[in-house]
Order: sequence, then structure tokens, then C-alpha cells
Amino acid sequence: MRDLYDRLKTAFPLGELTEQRPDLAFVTVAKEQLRSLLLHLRDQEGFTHLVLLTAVDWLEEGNFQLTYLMNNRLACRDLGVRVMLPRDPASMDSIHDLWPTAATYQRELREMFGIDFPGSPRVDEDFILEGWIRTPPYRRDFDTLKFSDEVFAPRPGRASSDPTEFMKQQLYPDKT
Amino acid sequence: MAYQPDRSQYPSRKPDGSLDIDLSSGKYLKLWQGPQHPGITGNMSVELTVCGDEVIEGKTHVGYLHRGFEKLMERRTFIQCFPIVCRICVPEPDFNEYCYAAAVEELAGLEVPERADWIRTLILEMGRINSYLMYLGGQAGALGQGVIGQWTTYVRDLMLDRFEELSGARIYHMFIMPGGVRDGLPDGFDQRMEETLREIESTLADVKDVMFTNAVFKKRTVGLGYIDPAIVDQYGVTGPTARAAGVAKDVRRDQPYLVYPQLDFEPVVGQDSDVFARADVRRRDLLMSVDLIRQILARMPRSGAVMAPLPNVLHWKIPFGETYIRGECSRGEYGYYLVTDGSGYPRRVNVRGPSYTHAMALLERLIVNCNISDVAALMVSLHTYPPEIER
Amino acid sequence: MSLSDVLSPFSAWKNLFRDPVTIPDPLNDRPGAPRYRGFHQNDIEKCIGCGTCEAICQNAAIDMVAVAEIATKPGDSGLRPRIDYGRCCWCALCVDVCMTSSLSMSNEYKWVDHDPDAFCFIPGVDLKHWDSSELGYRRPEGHRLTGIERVAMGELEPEVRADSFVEIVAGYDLEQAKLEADRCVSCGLCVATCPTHMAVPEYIATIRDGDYEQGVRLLYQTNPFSNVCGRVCTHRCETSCAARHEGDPIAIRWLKRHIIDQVTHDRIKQIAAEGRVSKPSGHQVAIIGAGPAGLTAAFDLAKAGHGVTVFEALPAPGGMMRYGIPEYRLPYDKLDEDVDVIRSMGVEIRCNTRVGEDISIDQLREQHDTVLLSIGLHQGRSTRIPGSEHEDVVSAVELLRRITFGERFDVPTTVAVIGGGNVAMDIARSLARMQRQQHGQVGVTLVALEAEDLMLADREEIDEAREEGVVIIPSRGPRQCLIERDALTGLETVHCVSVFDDQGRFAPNYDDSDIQIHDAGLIVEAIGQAADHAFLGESLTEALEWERNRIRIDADGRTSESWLWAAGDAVQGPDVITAVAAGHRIAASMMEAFAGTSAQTH
Amino acid sequence: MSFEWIKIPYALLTLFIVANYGFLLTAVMAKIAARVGRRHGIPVWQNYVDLIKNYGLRSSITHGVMFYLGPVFRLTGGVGLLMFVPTIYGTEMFSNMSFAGDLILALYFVFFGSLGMALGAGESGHPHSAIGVTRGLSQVTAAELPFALAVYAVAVQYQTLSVTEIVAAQQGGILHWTLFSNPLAVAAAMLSFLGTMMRPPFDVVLAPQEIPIGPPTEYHSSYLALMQTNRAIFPIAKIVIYMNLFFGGAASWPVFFLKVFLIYLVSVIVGVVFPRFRVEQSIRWFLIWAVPLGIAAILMV
Amino acid sequence: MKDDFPTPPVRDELKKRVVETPDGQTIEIDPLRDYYCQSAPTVMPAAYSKIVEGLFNWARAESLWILGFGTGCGAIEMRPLMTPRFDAYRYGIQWRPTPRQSNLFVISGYLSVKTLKRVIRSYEQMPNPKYVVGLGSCTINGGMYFDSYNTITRLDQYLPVDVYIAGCMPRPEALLAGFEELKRIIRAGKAEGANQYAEQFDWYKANQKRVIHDWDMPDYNW
Repeated sequence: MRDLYDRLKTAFPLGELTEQRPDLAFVTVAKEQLRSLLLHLRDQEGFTHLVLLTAVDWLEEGNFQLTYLMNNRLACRDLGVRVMLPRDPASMDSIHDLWPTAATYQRELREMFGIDFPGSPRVDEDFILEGWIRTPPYRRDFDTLKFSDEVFAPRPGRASSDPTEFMKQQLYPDKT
Repeated sequence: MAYQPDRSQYPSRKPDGSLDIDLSSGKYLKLWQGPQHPGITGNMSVELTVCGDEVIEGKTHVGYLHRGFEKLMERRTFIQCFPIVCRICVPEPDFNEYCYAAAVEELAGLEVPERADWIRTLILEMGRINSYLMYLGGQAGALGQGVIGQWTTYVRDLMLDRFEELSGARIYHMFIMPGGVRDGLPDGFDQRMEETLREIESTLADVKDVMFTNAVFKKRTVGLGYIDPAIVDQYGVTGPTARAAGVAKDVRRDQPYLVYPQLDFEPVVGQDSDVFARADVRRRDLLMSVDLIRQILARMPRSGAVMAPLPNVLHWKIPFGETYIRGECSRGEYGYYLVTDGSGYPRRVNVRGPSYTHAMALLERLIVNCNISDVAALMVSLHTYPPEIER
Repeated sequence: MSLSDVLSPFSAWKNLFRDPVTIPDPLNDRPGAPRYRGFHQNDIEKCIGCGTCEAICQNAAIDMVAVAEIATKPGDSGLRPRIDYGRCCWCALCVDVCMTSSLSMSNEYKWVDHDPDAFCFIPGVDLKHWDSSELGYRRPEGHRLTGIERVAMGELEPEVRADSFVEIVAGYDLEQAKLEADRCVSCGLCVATCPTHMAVPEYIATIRDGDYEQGVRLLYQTNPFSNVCGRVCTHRCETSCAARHEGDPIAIRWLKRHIIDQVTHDRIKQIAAEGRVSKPSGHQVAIIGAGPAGLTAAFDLAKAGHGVTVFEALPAPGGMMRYGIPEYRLPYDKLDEDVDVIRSMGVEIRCNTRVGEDISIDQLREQHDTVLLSIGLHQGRSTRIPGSEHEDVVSAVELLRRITFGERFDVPTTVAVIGGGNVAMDIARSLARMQRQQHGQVGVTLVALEAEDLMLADREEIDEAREEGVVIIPSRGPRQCLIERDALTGLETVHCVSVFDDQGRFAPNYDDSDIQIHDAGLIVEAIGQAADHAFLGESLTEALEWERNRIRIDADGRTSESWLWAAGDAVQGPDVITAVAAGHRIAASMMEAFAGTSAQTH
Repeated sequence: MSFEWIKIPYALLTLFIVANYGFLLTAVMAKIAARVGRRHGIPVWQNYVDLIKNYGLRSSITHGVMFYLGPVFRLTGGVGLLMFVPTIYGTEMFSNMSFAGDLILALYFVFFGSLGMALGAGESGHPHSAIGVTRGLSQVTAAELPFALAVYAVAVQYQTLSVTEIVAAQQGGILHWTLFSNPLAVAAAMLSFLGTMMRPPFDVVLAPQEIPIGPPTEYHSSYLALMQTNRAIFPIAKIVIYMNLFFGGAASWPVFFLKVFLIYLVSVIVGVVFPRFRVEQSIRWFLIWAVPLGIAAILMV
Repeated sequence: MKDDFPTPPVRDELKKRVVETPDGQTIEIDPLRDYYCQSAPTVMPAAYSKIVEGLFNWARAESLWILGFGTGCGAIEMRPLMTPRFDAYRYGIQWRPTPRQSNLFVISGYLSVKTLKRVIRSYEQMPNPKYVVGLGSCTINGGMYFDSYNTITRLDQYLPVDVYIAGCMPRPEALLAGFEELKRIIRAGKAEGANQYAEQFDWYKANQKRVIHDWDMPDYNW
């Protein structure tokens, strides 16, 4: 992986290489360089298979991390390309013309994270959710339990006691 | 022999590239296949625009089974995620358990005992057989041949019995845990497994006679749903679907995991890349799994630990890191992308199910110019399970 | 396409002549596999209601609820898990994590009802037909989700420690402490058992997080003697630890010591002072005796802004912690650190001031709003057997006090110790050390009335004492001290058949035919202690209510005199942590009393 | 020719026997097919239970008059077919209302039901119904063509259009059956028979995996019960024609039951083991294989 | 709960529009209003004669036609049920591909909001009397998706349920036990879910509308 990194480094400004396994590494690239890097990887380096495209919400830093995982199936190794995006407003170039499957990933990211991919086919259509009007659910600031309790109303009649408190009450009733 | 439709009826395209379909002209009909439709795999739907019997545009609609696993896992501890992951894919849940466990083990630095690796491999191959049996019944069923489904579901049930005695559950086994597996094999398991394998082989021989050596089946499937080997990577096609197109992709061999390097096998490859070829590749792959199980049972260690010592799981924290674990499931490449941030909860989990690419982009491409009657067969031939698309 | 393609499918018809594979009666013919994860069973006698199942359940399917049949007692919360089958996913993590293996699963799997609210049940309490099922999922051998073995504590080897008063226990290092803290399941069963209700799960969590300052903060909320308790506490918490059922209990005491060892003394002082009321309230409190009860009360009161003066008869504060516990168990500098923190709250400790001699109790009463009596048990009890009035027959407390003073008196080559409690062990081991220093060999014989497994001393004390060469002989009652020509030569004992009678009263039963003689140039009596109440004066002694030689107090530690509180060993029995708890209670009680009145002017 | 009123109760009795036999026979066939799938299958009385259940459903909504008439027409087709064909040859009681030209009438009734269904299903407004109906009509047309040719061949062979007379001509031994005197016509007709029994490989009309259940998608409660009744009567009626035309008819009920069973079984034997054709494949199949046989049969005669 | 995230624009085809009918009237159409589901079903009385109703109930119990709609993961155990091992056909149970011909709706596990919408439509299309069986924990109290933003937790809020089967997932045998229980209820004449739905239509509808915001659906097939 290191040799590949050194090769890429001459052409692209890359962040540090994180070698997770001998056949898997991650590298960070600026938003603007992503497209040309992916093209280079696909056409020159044999990384023809886009394994996945997903996002990680680093809420505390105010960033989204997009991970493009590329696979070179002849060399049997993977390279994860990370792109950091500002969280609000989040927008990224579409790569659906490089891999038609990317359009699906981008639709999902649009719906679940609220990351826009202008020009991607059907990107504004409902994908998985239907009639969703709240914060995109995969964002870290969306509290799913709270939402569920309010909207779906769990069955009443459940209550639990904390052993510590309960024992204090039972054993030392006057010292609560 | 690729299917060559008549394109003269094709609607013209608008400047933005979309099809110019005027429903009010009466020439076209919107037809929804699913979610409540016997010709659909699981709970999903395809919105067809048809002209006569020919489909001119198809859009996959998913989300009927969306439970938000990736979100739910962010608020469950690492051990609490373990029972939930298998629900992502119902017919072959074990891959979720394995990939998740392996990802956690890698980031937490756990060393899994060798015996556990063998048992895991055994379970994965058993799950693969189950999944293929279900597919074979579904593929024949989609063409109206119900009897295959009766036979394969029966032998699949026998395999579920083996799962039940091994793991304590029929469908959601929850047996592969981060750290290893829950328990060793029960007494007499080998012998009963051998009986089951023999039953499977004899059923498969029948299936070959009745389904694969069948004039009508061939007539329906040969040439249907041709996938050009050139678009395999473009569309993220993996697994038997890719192998049927002559692309010998098999994670078990390419990036071996568990004990696959110690087993003797060669990926099954087809040529014609149509529905028949895909069915045939899966049938042969199934037989290979039967053989692999025999190899595993003959060679696995019979004693030793099956679990690595875990830290106290109630407050198990995993340091900062990210990784991707892949495995070859019956439908293709199954993978887990796990990001941890040093807390007791995963920062982000992304599940890459093979159905995700197969059922969306690929199906939408293949479905064009296909006959309405063939939609179900085509969709089944891609072997998609909706819950792993939307998770 | 060939002819076989047309004909071959018809081979399917051969099945017409095979028997169907259908199960005749699937509702009754199909028990789940032996490992099947079916409906829950719970052995409610074994269950301790620790709630670990609730904690691990990712579906929030388990509630801990009170059950009428089960009483709360130390080590058993009295709660039992109630499972909501509207949530459960049968993953069996609750079975895997169960601390007592009480929870398991049967192989039954059919439950149908038209009422959705019927699916909540308490296994083992709400009786079900599968309760007695033999088959089903049990936790496999060796499959544990929490650690079971305690991290071994580094200790001095017997040959190293046997002639030295250096502290035996090394304390955990960071790695060990993290590992040990990791075993805790945070159930909190220990909290109620601890007399002062220390927030055990929380402070153990601070070790895992590495946040030791928070740990110290938590410790000081309930116990200003963490250095002491981290070493010599009777750790009753560990007897109710959920982990003890299938492994070793968490080393709560050592973890406490670990926390306090990680923070510098100055920082501890700062943390302890957090929340201190700097403005004097004007109330004055006198405390007689600088033991754990008195100093704890002093700490609380001073922190709340009250003026506190502690009167201590002996030269240094600490009471029994200093004069009763040998240095190899509790180094004096550690005790000094704890006392120093208390002093830094503004507590004035007057040592060498014996109430009744240097200052009268009436003076105290005049000069202060309230007085606390925490004098401890500093007089040894005597067996009163023939010869026990000999000058070489001494009480253990007295001897321990002399050792603490630094007296290195001559120890004869043979010593007999009477008693089976921790004090007996302390003196036996101390004397053994001195013998080794003076003679190079040990000649201590310890005779205890109780049988080996009923001895009051901690197990590890007995074991360590043996390692150091003390000969321990259980089930022997002292008969007489043998004196030849005014010199003590030995102790005669008889076999004790039983210690208590049927009603549980102390009534030893001896077998007179079994007599042994133990050579002894010194006999130490360690069969109990008493308090010296002489200083109270006649009128006050008359005025107070008494109960079996102890001053009667209420739950808050008040005596029958409104200005006088009493606490500590003298009223409650010998135990540091109980004394600390009493100190807190009394401080709170006094402050409650102050709340109604304005400060006296002195 | 005077009309004998006693024929009406007799015909109703025939209808009753045939309907019950139809219910039981379909259940038995389901059980046989189930055995191939290695299971037991439905109880033989299941069809009756389903029928009562469907009549017992409380709600029944309609999509218009034709929707209501669809099942009625369908049943009329089945009953009519039966009524104008002699069920048991040579008995006064069970030869029904057969007249001289009843072969043509019978052919008409075969189509009548499908057309009625087409109207009704079209009215229901469900696209899958409409697709099913168009499929049904094209399939019926293609499948009935060889049958019509075979019937023509038989009519030419025996020089009559009366079913009774055709049956009469086949009496006197198994070798007199059309099956042996004109095997090509029988072959063509049997291929057509496969096509009309709604079993694979020719079940394109119902095709559950393609167009859920085709024409009856919207039918429920008593409409469906009516259609179920028809589904019991119609195949039997059709088999009666086949039996009469090609297999020597039946002179008694036991023979009738046996022959109908065996002819029915033919469609099951084929149906269980094959998948389904596409519509155009099935039409092409009839045109390539069955129609030439029919033409050859006529030429042979 | 109010979120600050901006509401996405309404799709064009979902906007209200005015159309002119062939006979010259102008009417306003609101695609988001569910015309189908807003017509309240009526309560259908049982047959007047007790004997007839008894016969019908027996037939209903012995002829359970399940709607072939695998709504959740429990659907995977429906297939063994209908195949050689368990062969539910022998109990009078069979699949129907269309709601019009089904009288039993097996809710196989969790329901996402998107599926719930289709389930309601299908349920309303089924003829009275109709029965609902809730399969697994998810239908009782949310099961393992109790905290999911996209699955309902209590089925009885949205549809009248006759029988619940505990399990995750319940085995085919448990399903059969559930069907036996359902048969018992039907024979006893107690399975009046369809009428209950009609009687409390407003309550059910309000619950449904609380979770489903977008009622746009093609008007057939579910």
C-alpha cells in the first residue's frame, strides 16, 4: 500500500495514510481532488470496483466524512478515500457518471444525512423514507428513541426499579 | 444468445435524458409490482412503465423494511449490537454476525481461537446452502414451477434443524459473537449433518432433472437478463451474478478469511451471464458448499476454546479506528464498514449488502425491454434480499 | 433443447410413490432442540436481583420489579426480572451475563394470546408450564461475558514480610486496577450493604475511565477514611458482590485504595474541601475520642462550618486504627494523611487530653453546644481462668498499643494467644514478627474456641498468619494458665465441641477428656474488648440509659441526654466502616438539631 | 321433436352430481400434486368449506353491472356446456339437452365463459385483471384453434355434429374410440386441452408471480364462490366433451368418473413438472405443434 | 417535537390542483388526501340465524386465506409453513395473492411506516369478516426496534388484532398454534375485528395519520 501511496502522493495532495491491514488502507483527500483521484485510481491503478460510499457524522467537529471505498480486485486490495465536508450546508460532487451504482448511494446519503449531490439522478426523490419531514435520521443530532417514544407511543405499564435505590429503601427506609 | 428486443416501439427521450412517456396517451401503463405481489422478492416494489407486454422503464422502490439499523447500532453497545445485526438479512443472517464480529475483533484487537474460526466457516457455508436452496425454489417458483420450492424448502428445513441444534435457533442464530462462537458442536452433529447433506444432494439431483433439464425452463431463462461482463464493475456486481458472467470474483479465494485458505475449492464460474447461467452457477456453488462442509467437519479441531476472553461487555470500549470487513455470501460481497471513536458505542456502521447494487442500479438497467412475465424471474435471478438494501 | 429436456421433468412423479415428509402433528411432535433458546426460566431462589440482565438487554425488555415472595436482604435486592415478550429477541445475552446462572431458557416456544398486555411475565414467579423444563439454553461451560477471576494482589512473600512491619499489600498498579475494575457489572448490590453506602459502582467506573480525581470526590462524599478503609475495611460489600456467586467478588477494597493512591495528598485535600462552608456557623461541638466515628463526624461538621474540637487521650489521633491495627496492615503515614485532610477542614484535635482527668465532661458541656462520645473499646476482656491474673498474661489491645508506641519489649520464645478474631491474628502476627526479629524463629500458638471454618477472623488473615509461622489450633477452650515458680510456663486447653447452644446463645460445651498443654512464656488474651466509662461521673452515668453495658442510643446516635451523642465501637461494635457511617449520621443529626437553634455564645 | 319437461330435473341432477364430483376431483388432484411436492395437501372436502366461507363473507362490493355479470356468464358457460352434452351415453336421465347440432353450441359455450369473464374483469378496473384477460383471450384463441380443428376432423370423420351420435359411433370396443381411429385429432385436441386447464406451462392467465391472479383479482365473497362453482363444473363439462368425442363416452357413472379422472390427470401430470410459458411462447407453441396436428387430422380424414 | 430542519418541498404531483371533469364541473383534487381510506367502512351484522352464523363461522375458521404480503422478516417462516414439513394446506390455510380474496392478514413482524401505509390499504380492501395475526415481539411492543424512528411499536393502535404470537421470530409450529387459537376465536364468534375497525374508525384513522404523513399511493394493488 505504501508504494501506491507514494505514487499517488506525487500527483495529488493527500493526507496521511492509515494502514489498517496489509490489504486495506485509508487516505484523506480534499473535496476538489476527489474526482480526479477516483478517476486515476479507476483507470490507472485498477481500482475498478466501488465497494461502498457512505458518510460518518463528526458532529463535534462539524464535519461529514465521506468514505469512498475502492477495490482493486486483481491486486486484491482496498483503498478507502476520505473526504471531509463542512456539515452545513453539505454538498458534494456527484460521481454517478463514473459508477452508475453511485447514484443509489448518493440518494441514500441525501436522504439519511442531508448531503446534497447536485446532478445525481433522482437524488431528490424519496428513497427509503416516505414523507419524512424531520432532521435526516442518520445525523447524530437526531434522537431516534425520543422520536419513537413521542410518535409511536410504547405500551404503558412498564416500570423498573434500580437495585441500589430499591435496596436502600427496603433496608434503610428512614435514610432515603 | 443474448435477448434482442425490438426497439422500434421505444419512446423518445426528453432533452434531460429521461424517457418521454405520456401516460394520458393510453399507449403506456404504469404497473406496480409489489410490495404486495407474489412475484416480488421480499417486501419491495418495482414501478414498471409498460407498453404492451414490454417494460420500457422500471424503478425499484425500497424502504418497506427499513428499520434504521445503522442508527440503532449507534446507540447500542458493542455487545448489544450483536443480536441485532443478524436481522439485517433474514435468509442468510450469519454473514452479518461474522462481518460485524470480525470488524469488532479487528478494531478491539481480539484474537479469535482457531476452533471458533472453523465453526464460523461451517456456519457460513450452512447459511450459504440455505440461501441457495431458497433461491432455487424462488427461481423456479417465479416461473410457475412450484414443486421445486416444495423440495428445496424441505431440505432447507432439515438444514435449519441442524442450525437449531447447533445454535439454539432456527432463523436468527445469534451464534457468532465478537470473540468467537457461543459453543462447540453438539454430540452426534457430524452424523446428522452427513444425513442432511446426502438428502440435499439427492434433492439437488432431482432439481437438476426437473428444473435444469427442462425445455420450458430453458426456453424462459436462456438469454434472459444478459449482463455484459464489461459492466460488472461499473454496476458493482459481485458474487454468483458476476461469476455467471465469467468474472471469477470470489472473496473466499481473492481475500481469504477464516479458514478458507486451508480448504480445497475452486470458484464456480459460468459463461452465458443469463438467468439460466446464474441459476446453474448457484446450483454448482451449492454443491461446492456441501463439499466444503464435509472438508470442514473432517478437519476441524474438536477441542479447545471457542471464545476469546472478552473484556466485561457491559462497559466495553474500543479505541478510535475504522475498518472494512468483507465476506462472500451467497449473493455476493457482504461487508461491514465500522468506525469507532473510543467510546462504548460504534460511531458508524455501514452495511454493504450485495442486493444494494443488484436490486437498484442493475435491475433497473436489465428490466428495460423485458417482458412483464419475466420481471419476477429476472429479479429473482439477481438473488436480492430487500432488507439488506435498506437495512 | 433435446428430448430429454421434455421427458426428464416427469421424473418428479416418482415422489408420488414416496411417503410425504410432512410432520403428522407439528404442534406436539416438535420439542425445541436441547439448546433451543425458548422462553425464560428463572430460579428465583438463586437470583439475586442484580439487574445485570436488564443492563445488557438491548431491547429494554427487562424490568426489575419487586416481588412479594422475596425479601430484600444484603446481597439480594429482592427485585426479580420481568420480561416483556413484546420486546425480547431471544438472544440470550441475559442468560450469558447472569451472575448466578439463575436465568436460563427452556426449549418451549409456543405462546399465543389475544391480549397484547399478557406477554409481560416474571419468570419463576408467574408460573408457566415450561418452568421445570430440563432442556433449553444454558450458558455453555466457560462462556463468560464478564471476568470471573480476581486480579491477584501483589503481596510480600511470607519469608520477606515475616520479620518486618512493612506493609504487606502492594496495591494494584494502573493496569491491574483497570482489569479488576472492568469486572464490575455496576449492579450496586454492594451499596446498601456498605454501612456508609459508598457509591461503589460509580467510583469503580472512574478507574475504568482513568478519572481518579472524580473517584476521590466520590469517595469523600461518604468516607473521609479512604486510605484506612482501602486497607483494613472489613469489606462487607464484597460479601454481597454479584460476582462472588460464580467467581471472586470484585476487590472493592483494593480498588478504593488504588484510587486514593493515584492522587497526590495536596490534591486530595483540595477535592475534599470542595463545597466547604467557610463562614463559621458559631456552633461548637466537642468530640471525645479521635477514632473513625469521632473524626468522621468532625469532618462533616467542620465542612459545614461548625467549630469542632476533638479530645484524644492518647498521644496521636486515630484511635483503634492506630493503636489496634498493626503497621504491616495499615502504615501510620497513610492514617496520618487521612487525619491531615480532616484537620485541614478546620478541626482542632487535642491529643494527650483525657476527659475526666485533663478536662471534665461538665466543662465540655458548658463550652459546647453538643458533645459526641466516641471513646472506643480500649480495655481488653479477660478469660478469668485460673492464673490469668499473672503479670505475663496480658490483653491484646494493651500489647498492640505498646507496639504502636514503639516499645520493642522482649518477647519470650513461646507465646500463646487466646481468641479467634482479627485482633488475635493481629497480635499473634505482630508478636511473631518480633520473635523472628529477636530470636530468629517463631513460637506463637493461637487457640480459638471456634472450629476452623467458624473463626471470626478473615480467611486471609488466618492463612497469612499460618504462612508467617503462627500455629493456629481451632476448637480449643482455655482451661488454666500453668505457672511454675511464679513463672508462666504454658496454657492448658480442652477440646471445645460446640460454642453455641440450640438457641444460639454463647454456651461452650467442652470435651474434658481431650486436654492439651501449650508452652507459653506469654499468654495474650484477645477475646474481646470493653469501654472505660469511668470518666462520665456518677450523675451522668445515672442519667443515661444503658443497655448491656453500652449507652443506649437511637438510630441517629442520640443518647437520652439531648446534648450528648454517642458513636463508635463503644456503642456499636468494632468496625471502622460502621464507625464512619455512625459519624456521618451523627453529624447530620447534630446539624439537624442546630438548624432549629441559634448559636450559643461562649 | 317434442321437449320432455322431465329432462329439466334430470339435468339438474346431472349438474348436482357433476358439481360435487368436480369439487372432490379438484381436491383429489390437488392432493396428488401435493404428493409430488412430498406433502399431504388439502383435505378432500376443503373446496366445500371454502365455498361456504365465501358465500358467508359479509361485505361484497361491486364495480358495476358487468362486474356482477362476469361470474354469472362464466357459470352460464360451464353449466351450458354441460347441459348440451350427453353426460352418460345411452341413459335417458343423464343425456341432458343434447340436440342434433350441439357440438357447435358446445364450442360456443366454451368461449362464452371467457368472454363474460373478460367483460367482468375489465370492469373491475384492476390493471392486472385487464392484463390477465387479454392474456386469457389470446391464449384461448390459440388453444381452441387446434381443438376446433380436431372437432372438425371428428365431425367429418363421423359425418355428424351431434355429440350423441359421435359417441354412438365409438361404441363396441376400445378400438372404436376416436383415440385409435383418428389419433392425430386426439393429439391436437389433448394439446389444446392442456392449454385450457389453467395449469403450467399454459397458466398464463392466472400466473400468480406475474399478474397476481389475473382476471379474478378483484373478485371476492359470493362472486368468487360463483366462480369456484364454475371451476368445479366447467373442467368436468369440458372433459365430458373430450370423453365423448375422443374416448368413447361413458355409459355409466363409474366409467364416467374413471375416464374424467384420467383425462383430468393428464393435465396435472404435465402441469406439475413444468414452469410457465410466456404468452407469446405459448401461442407460438400451439401454432407450431398443435395446429399442424389438427390440420393433419383433417387431411387424414 | 419540532425540528429546525427545513421541510422539503412538496412534489409537483402531490400538490393540490383543480381539474375540469368531462361534464364541465371543476373540482379540486388533493392528492395527499386519502380518498379511499376516508370513506368509513360500515359495521356488518352477523347472519340473523344463529345456526347459519355458526356454520359460517365454522367455514371461516376452516378456510383461512392468508394475504400473500410478507410485511416483515417473519415472512420467511411462512414458506416452511406452506411446504412439505408443515403443510398448512391440510388445516385449510392457503395463500391468496389479492386482498379481496383473503380473510387473514398475517403481520409478519415489524412494520415500517412505509409498509404500514400499504398494510392499511390492503386491510381495508379485505372483505368483512377479516382477521389479523400479529407475529412476533415487534407487533406487541416494538420488539427490538422499539427505538427505531421508522417502525411502529404497537400494531393494535392501527389495526384490530385478533391473535399475537410471541417469538422473534416465532417458529412455524408457533404460527400453527396461533392459527389454532384464531380458529377457536372465530368459531366462538369473537373475531369481530372488522366491525371493531368500523366502529372505532375515527380513532384508528387518527392514530394512522399521526405516523403517516404522505398518503400518496397508486390506487390499486394494495
